Amino acid sequence: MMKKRFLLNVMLTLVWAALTGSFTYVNLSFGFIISFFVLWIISRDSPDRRYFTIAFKIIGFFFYFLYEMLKANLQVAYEVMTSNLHMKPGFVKMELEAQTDLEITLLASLISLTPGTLVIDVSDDRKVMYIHGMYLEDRAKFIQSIKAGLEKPLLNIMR
Amino acid sequence: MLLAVMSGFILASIVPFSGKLLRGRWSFMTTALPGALFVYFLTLIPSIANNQVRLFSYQWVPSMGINFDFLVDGLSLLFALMITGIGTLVFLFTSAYMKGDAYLGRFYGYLSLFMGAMLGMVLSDNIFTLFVFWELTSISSFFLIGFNNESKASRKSALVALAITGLGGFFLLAAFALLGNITGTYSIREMIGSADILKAHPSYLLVMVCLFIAAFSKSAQYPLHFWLPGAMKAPTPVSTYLHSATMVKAGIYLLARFTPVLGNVPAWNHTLTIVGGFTMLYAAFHSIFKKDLKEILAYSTISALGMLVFLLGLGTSEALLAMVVYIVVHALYKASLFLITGIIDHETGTRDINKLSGLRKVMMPVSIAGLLAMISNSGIPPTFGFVGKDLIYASTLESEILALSLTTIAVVTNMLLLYAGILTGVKPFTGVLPESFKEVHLPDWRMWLPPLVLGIAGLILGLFPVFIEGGIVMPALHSMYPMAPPFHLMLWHGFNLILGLSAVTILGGLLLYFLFKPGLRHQTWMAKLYGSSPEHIALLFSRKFRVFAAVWTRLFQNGYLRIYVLMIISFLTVLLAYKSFTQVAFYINPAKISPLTSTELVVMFILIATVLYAVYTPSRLAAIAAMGVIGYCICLIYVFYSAPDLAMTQFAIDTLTVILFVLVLYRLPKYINYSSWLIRVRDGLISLIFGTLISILALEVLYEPTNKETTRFFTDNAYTLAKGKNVVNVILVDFRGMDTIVEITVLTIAAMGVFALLKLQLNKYDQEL
Amino acid sequence: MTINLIILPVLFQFSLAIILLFFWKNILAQKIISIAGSIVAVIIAVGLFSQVYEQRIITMQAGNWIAPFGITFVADTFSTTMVLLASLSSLAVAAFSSVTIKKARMKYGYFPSFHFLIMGLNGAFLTGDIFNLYVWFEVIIISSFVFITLGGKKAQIEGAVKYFTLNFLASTIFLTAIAVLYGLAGSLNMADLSGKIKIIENQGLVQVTAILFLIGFGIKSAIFPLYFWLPDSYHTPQAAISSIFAGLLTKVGIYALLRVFSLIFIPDDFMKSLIVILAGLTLVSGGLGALVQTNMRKMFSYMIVCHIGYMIGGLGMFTAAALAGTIFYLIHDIIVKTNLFLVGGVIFKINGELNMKRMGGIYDQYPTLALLMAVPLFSLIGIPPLSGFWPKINLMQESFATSNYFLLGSIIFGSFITLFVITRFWAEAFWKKIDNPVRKPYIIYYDQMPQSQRLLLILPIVFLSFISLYIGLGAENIFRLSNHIAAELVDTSAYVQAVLEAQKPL
Amino acid sequence: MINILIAFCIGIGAIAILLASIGLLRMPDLYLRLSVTTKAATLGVGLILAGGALYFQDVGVTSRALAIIFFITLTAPVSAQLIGRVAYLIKVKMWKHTITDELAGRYDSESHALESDLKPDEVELPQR
Amino acid sequence: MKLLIFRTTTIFLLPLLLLFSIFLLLRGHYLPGSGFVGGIIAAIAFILHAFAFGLKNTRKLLRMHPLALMPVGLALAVFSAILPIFQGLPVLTVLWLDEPFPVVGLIGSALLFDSGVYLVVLGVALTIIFTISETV
Amino acid sequence: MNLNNFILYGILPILSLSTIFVFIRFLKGPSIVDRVVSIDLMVIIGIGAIAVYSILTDQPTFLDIAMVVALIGFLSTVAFSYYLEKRNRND
Amino acid sequence: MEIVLAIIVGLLYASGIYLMLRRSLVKLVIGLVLLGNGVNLLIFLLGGLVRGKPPIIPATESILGEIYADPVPQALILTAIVISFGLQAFAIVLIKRTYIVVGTDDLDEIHSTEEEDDY
Ligand code: NA
Ligand code: NA
Repeated sequence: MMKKRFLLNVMLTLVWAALTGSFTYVNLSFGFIISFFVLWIISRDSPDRRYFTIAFKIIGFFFYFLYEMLKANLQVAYEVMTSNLHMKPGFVKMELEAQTDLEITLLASLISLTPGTLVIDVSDDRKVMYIHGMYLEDRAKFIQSIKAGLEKPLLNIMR
Repeated sequence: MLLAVMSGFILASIVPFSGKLLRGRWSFMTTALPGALFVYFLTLIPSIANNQVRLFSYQWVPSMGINFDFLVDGLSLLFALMITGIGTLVFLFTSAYMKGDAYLGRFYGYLSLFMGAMLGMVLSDNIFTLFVFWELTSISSFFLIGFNNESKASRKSALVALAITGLGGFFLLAAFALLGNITGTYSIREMIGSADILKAHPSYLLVMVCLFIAAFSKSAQYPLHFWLPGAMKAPTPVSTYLHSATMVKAGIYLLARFTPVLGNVPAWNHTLTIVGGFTMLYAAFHSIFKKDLKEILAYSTISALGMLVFLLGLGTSEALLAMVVYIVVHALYKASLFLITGIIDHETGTRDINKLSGLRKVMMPVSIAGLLAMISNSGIPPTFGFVGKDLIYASTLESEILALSLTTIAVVTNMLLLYAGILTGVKPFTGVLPESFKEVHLPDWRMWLPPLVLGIAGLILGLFPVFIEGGIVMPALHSMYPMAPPFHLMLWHGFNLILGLSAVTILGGLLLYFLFKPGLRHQTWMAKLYGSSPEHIALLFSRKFRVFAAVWTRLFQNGYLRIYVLMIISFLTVLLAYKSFTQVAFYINPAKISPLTSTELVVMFILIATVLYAVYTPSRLAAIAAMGVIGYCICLIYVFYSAPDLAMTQFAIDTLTVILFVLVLYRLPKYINYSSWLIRVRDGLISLIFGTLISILALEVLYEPTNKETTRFFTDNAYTLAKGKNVVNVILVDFRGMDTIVEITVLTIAAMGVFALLKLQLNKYDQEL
Repeated sequence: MTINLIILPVLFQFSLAIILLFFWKNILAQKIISIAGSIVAVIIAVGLFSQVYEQRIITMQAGNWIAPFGITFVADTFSTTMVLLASLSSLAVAAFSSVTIKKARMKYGYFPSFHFLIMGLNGAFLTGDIFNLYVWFEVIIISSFVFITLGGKKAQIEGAVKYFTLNFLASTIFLTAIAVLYGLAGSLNMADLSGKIKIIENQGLVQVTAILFLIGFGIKSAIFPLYFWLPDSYHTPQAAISSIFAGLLTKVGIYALLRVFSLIFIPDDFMKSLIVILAGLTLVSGGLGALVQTNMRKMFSYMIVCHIGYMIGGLGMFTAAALAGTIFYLIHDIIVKTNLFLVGGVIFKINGELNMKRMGGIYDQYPTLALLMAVPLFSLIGIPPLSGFWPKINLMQESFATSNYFLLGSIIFGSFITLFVITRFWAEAFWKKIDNPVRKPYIIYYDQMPQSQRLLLILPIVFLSFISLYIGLGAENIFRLSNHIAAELVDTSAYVQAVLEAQKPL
Repeated sequence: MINILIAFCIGIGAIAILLASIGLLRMPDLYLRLSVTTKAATLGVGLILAGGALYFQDVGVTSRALAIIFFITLTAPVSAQLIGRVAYLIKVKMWKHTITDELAGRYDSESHALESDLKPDEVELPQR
Repeated sequence: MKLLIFRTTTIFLLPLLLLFSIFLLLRGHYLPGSGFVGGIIAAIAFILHAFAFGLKNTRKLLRMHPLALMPVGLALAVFSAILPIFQGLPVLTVLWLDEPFPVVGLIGSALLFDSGVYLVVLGVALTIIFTISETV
Repeated sequence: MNLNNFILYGILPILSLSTIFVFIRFLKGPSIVDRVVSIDLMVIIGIGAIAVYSILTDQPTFLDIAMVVALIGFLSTVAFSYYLEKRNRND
Repeated sequence: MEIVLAIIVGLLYASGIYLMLRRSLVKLVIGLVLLGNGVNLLIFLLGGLVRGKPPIIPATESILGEIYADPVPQALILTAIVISFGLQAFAIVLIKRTYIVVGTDDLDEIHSTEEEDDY
């Protein structure tokens, strides 16, 4: 259902572009958004509305992640510019809820992209992930922030 | 005439392949060729006697001016007759002497080759054609001396002989090259016309020396004589033909031939007189101490050759006449003696003078031939030898300077030669026949006839010298000395000083023979003398020279790659520095210096620092990482200066190279600094100087105005004609597509090479073919 | 089509190589294609040669771009002669390879590399563009790297490291020279450069560039203090490979030197005397090196170095006659050196030995074969009237005329050493008899080979021997050719004109 | 107006990069350097590229800029992980104030296989 | 390397890189890029795959020995070089189709040539790297 | 202050400074991994610099190079880590 | 600028040669790589440096304007880069092979080009 809707969306976008006769970025994006809304409106009664929610979720997650990243960046910037003494680095183990290759990979990338954390490896049975963190005063809180801040929203989108 | 000369070569190329046909009973058939040639040359006598000169010209390499210009004059006819005449006898002799030899065909081949070459040499008027034949005589001599190739001594002698005569050959070539250059002609006849120019030329001495070295090496003059005794390792027919009668006279021929061109100059005459005189005395002296028949003959031959050179050196009409006569005399008796030696050796199996005696009882005709040869050798009347000796004394006595000493030398030499003649021609036949030789019998007539013929010829010519006087001797004299006064060869001049000298010679010689028997004491004495002999010195020199060669070779070729690189770079640096400092003024063009942004500056700084880091880092992996950085910086430089394609390619290749390096680094051993600091400083200095020169060169070239015509063409036509907008790419695939197609070929080959290098591992027992 | 005839020797070899690549593991097909192709290549080369020799210089503008801008191919007498010689030697070597090269090596690209190499040679001879020449040089060296390492034995690898490094260095210097040349004159077309170089004001810089070219090509042609790679590596690969190296690789360096120093840089007095001195030292060093070797192949390698001196000497004197001598020697040397190493291969097949002290008996065992092998050996010495003799006349005369007595002496010395070394070799390998020779189990000896294989082993030698006999006995034709080429080198106006004015785009 | 936006993007980007470099220089051990640098730089480059896209305002350029950002965000974490892991494997020194190392002993020294050290029943299977 | 994250990323990167390489090949005549760089990028794509999944799997993916790519590429380049001979033009003269092609633009034998370059470079780079890693 | 000057005197110096810092880390090491990280960062800064240059010179073409660099730059990192994991300890 | 680049070129040559004079095979090959880079930069430098004007004809024009970087040296360098890549790849593999066969990285230990019976 999701794929079908997505294809339909793309087709409508192309139709839009053909109608307007312009294949610029702006026009294509605009066409995509319009057809998305059209689709949303016509399928409000449909039982499966995941396609639409997911889209909003992705957008939401994207901005959330950007915000998190900026925040972390600032923290790190502060860290870089001052003395290093309040860092408490270490390697911790995090049990994974993510299952598929894609999920794990995306999660790992997100964690790594956030400053101050770095995925070192995933165990061969794919059950735990080893992470290097900069601030491990409170291990549980650290794990929790990742689980809640990154893994949950991600799995939310993926599943 | 060409056929006459070439027939030898033709025969030479047929005989070895004739198989059994000519190897067995029919081998004497080969004699037909020299015989026929002899007759042919005899028919030329009348015209030559009338002072006619016959020239036969055949084109060969006209664009070099090298042709078969065969000139028949007195001198060449004399030699041609000698070559073919004695050749006939030797060929005949060989057919019996070498009967049954598995390689007889080969032997005849070399012999005919030699005959052809010798004929060609004496007949050639063109110096280079002459040289060609000259060298061929050396080579055929080489093969003949080494005929018994399984004997180490044979091989060594052949090598020594060829080394000496070959070296002489190259000097001859040099002399001829010079001659041709100075006179502008390759014809000896024409050179006579430029004789005065030549003699005044600053290079005259050089020409002369080169020519002398050639002639002396061939004609075994001191100190280049020692190859000749060694050459006696060859079968007897060879010794007879090449090493006494003909080839060794090639040097004499050369000197005689060039007498009208280069002779009659004090340096010429004196050198020849001194060398010839010394040689004849030296060799004659040595000959009487030898035990081996052939060795005795070898030294007496050298002595006779010395005599000929000596006479050439005197250079007067009489001396030259004496020389001509003595050539004939010597050819006749020496060939005879050699053949006799051959017979003795063949029948008794020994050549040791102390073991041989009384053979007259079993081989009478041979002993007669021996006697005849001996008396001719000794200059006892009425042989032709007597005529010859008379003339020699006449010419020494008439010498302008040192007449007395020259005559004394001649007399002493002749006494010693007489001694040697008796040793070889008479001694084996006299006395008691030992038990062991009882079974010895007279060989085939084909063997004993030739020496006998030669001996008789000597006798006849002595009695009737007129037979050859007008037809051969005088024309020969005239070709050396055009102004020679008429002269009649006579056996009897009446009682005079010359006759007295002859008598003294004969008596003295006989006296010496009967009174002096070399013993052990003399042997050791001679052995001591050997220490200062040219042979010993040459051997010593060649050994030292080989050491020098080894040292020299090691010096440059020491196996250390870095030394090679060092030498090449140093050489290049020196040349570049010399040229740059002497011919190039240093300028920097300020107009061409562009400003820098901070990033560029930083990139370049990093580049420099990384290069230094790569040089000094002790870690191999770090060096490779540094290489990555260097490549990346260069990529950025390409970006800064508008070369996007370059930047892309550089980066892509850089990445690949790093991957490659990293993959290959497994299991390599530790990366240590092996060199001492001194070596590193040396290398560093040279590298820095080289790098600095390149920098300076780059700046200099930058200063020069550049012609942008080609570039303009490309940028103007890239789109309009080649339909592309990326000019670099258009150049690569269109304007200069050839480069690219070749470049991908290079890549392909490299990949193939890598594949083969790593995958193909042969082991030694990989038997398949 | 006639225009493209110029490039045919290149394209044909190229196509051969590509076809051979498709038959990567099929050895029989490779052998047949290679030999048959080489025969065709000879025909092509003869065709091109006769076209040029009888008529005039032919040019082709690759890509149809007018002359100084695109890449020009020029077939003048010199280049077509070289192409012809390369095709003749390569035919012989191809046949010889088909018997002597081990199957394993053939399965790893022997024949493709071979034809790539010949293609590179032909390209280098025919191109009229200096950078393109560089590229062809790279084809040559990379395929020679493949050859020299093929099989990867210890000695081979050790030799290869040196061979590789010094050749790489040479290429780098060559490329540096091109960079400077382009910076100075802004052109890559050699005919065009010929004119442009002359009008450069700063001739000092031009001469500095000339030095770079001299060293770059000098390394490749193995002249005096630059030849080290050669004796350390040429004896390591197989006979067939060594022979193609010996016959052609150093000669392409000589070719390039002759081209560049006649067309672009006219040697000044300093350069002339420098080259002449180097030539003399090359003769001496090569000769001395050969003298002390007992290994047949090493001795032959030093002979190569030694004889380079003759050719370089002619270049150094730079007179028409001296250049003719150089060209004649070049022609002779290509055929004879190729043959020499083939002969070395057969000698090894007979004896199973490389050290001449341990070989012998060929003269008695195989008299006819010995006679055959005498041809290249004695041609090498320059026994007149065999081929090596003729050019020495020119060279000696000219070294006298130009007062280069050191060179004259070196020529005599080099000739003498060659004479001595080769006859000594003859005495050892051919005359000497070896008692109870030890047979090595891993060698297939000559007498164990089937008749057909022996024939393939001998025919190439027969073929090349006939050519060298022709060069010697038919010296007139070769001299005419050499003089013609020398005249082309001395007066390059015809070349320049043919390149720059001949064609408008089609 | 647009220029200010561009300048802002590039400026922030450059500063992010500067911070990353300072971090690389100053951080006490490799893992910390890795943790702070790659990401900051990614952000910085992303911003600069965004500035470029704004500057040119061209389909081609924008798509290229986006592509580059995409590539970098895709590869940067991967290379960081590879390096971090290998650094751990070859025992690159940790900062002396490192407080915990739960990875210790988990790697098989030969095969470099990494165990989770969880018994099967300890893991609660997530609901599908 | 048995790395889940790396492998997963590689699965995404491989087609991306290949696509990009063809893109570079096609546009070379107008903008930076060429068969050469394209070929290297393609090779790097496969090398990356080999790093992630091991050589065997990459071999399987390729289905042919990279050596075989080289003669094909060379043949393509030579073919485009000798094509003009049949029109009586010198070798390597670029021939153009009359009509422009969508997306790529004008198609000439230069593109054929560049494709040959692409294949050769791909073959070469892969042959070298694969051979080395096999013999490690 | 126009954009060009801002880039020339503001951005480029910052990038240069960053590069120098990174380079110092490259030289200091101490481990080879540090050097690899430095290279990785240099590559990324380089991409930024190229992008800035394309604005400065108004040449979008340069972004193509940045694209190539971004795509394959991390390959050497992969290679190094591959090597470091597998090598024998003899460097 | 040109001066700095000229110095860099000289330095690349010098360090390339210096590394070739060392005893380690790996250093030798690194030297070759540096030398190759040096030549390429030399060609680039001598072709003249122009900033920000790549030799690409703008979409709207059919020929290049007056100031642009010289495309010829660029094309030459491209060819040279590719060729030296081929050579370098071969060299790198040669190191490996040398180590496998000879068992050393020390160049001084491979100066005995001994004979082998495989001719
Ligand atoms: Na391109
Ligand atoms: Na290219």
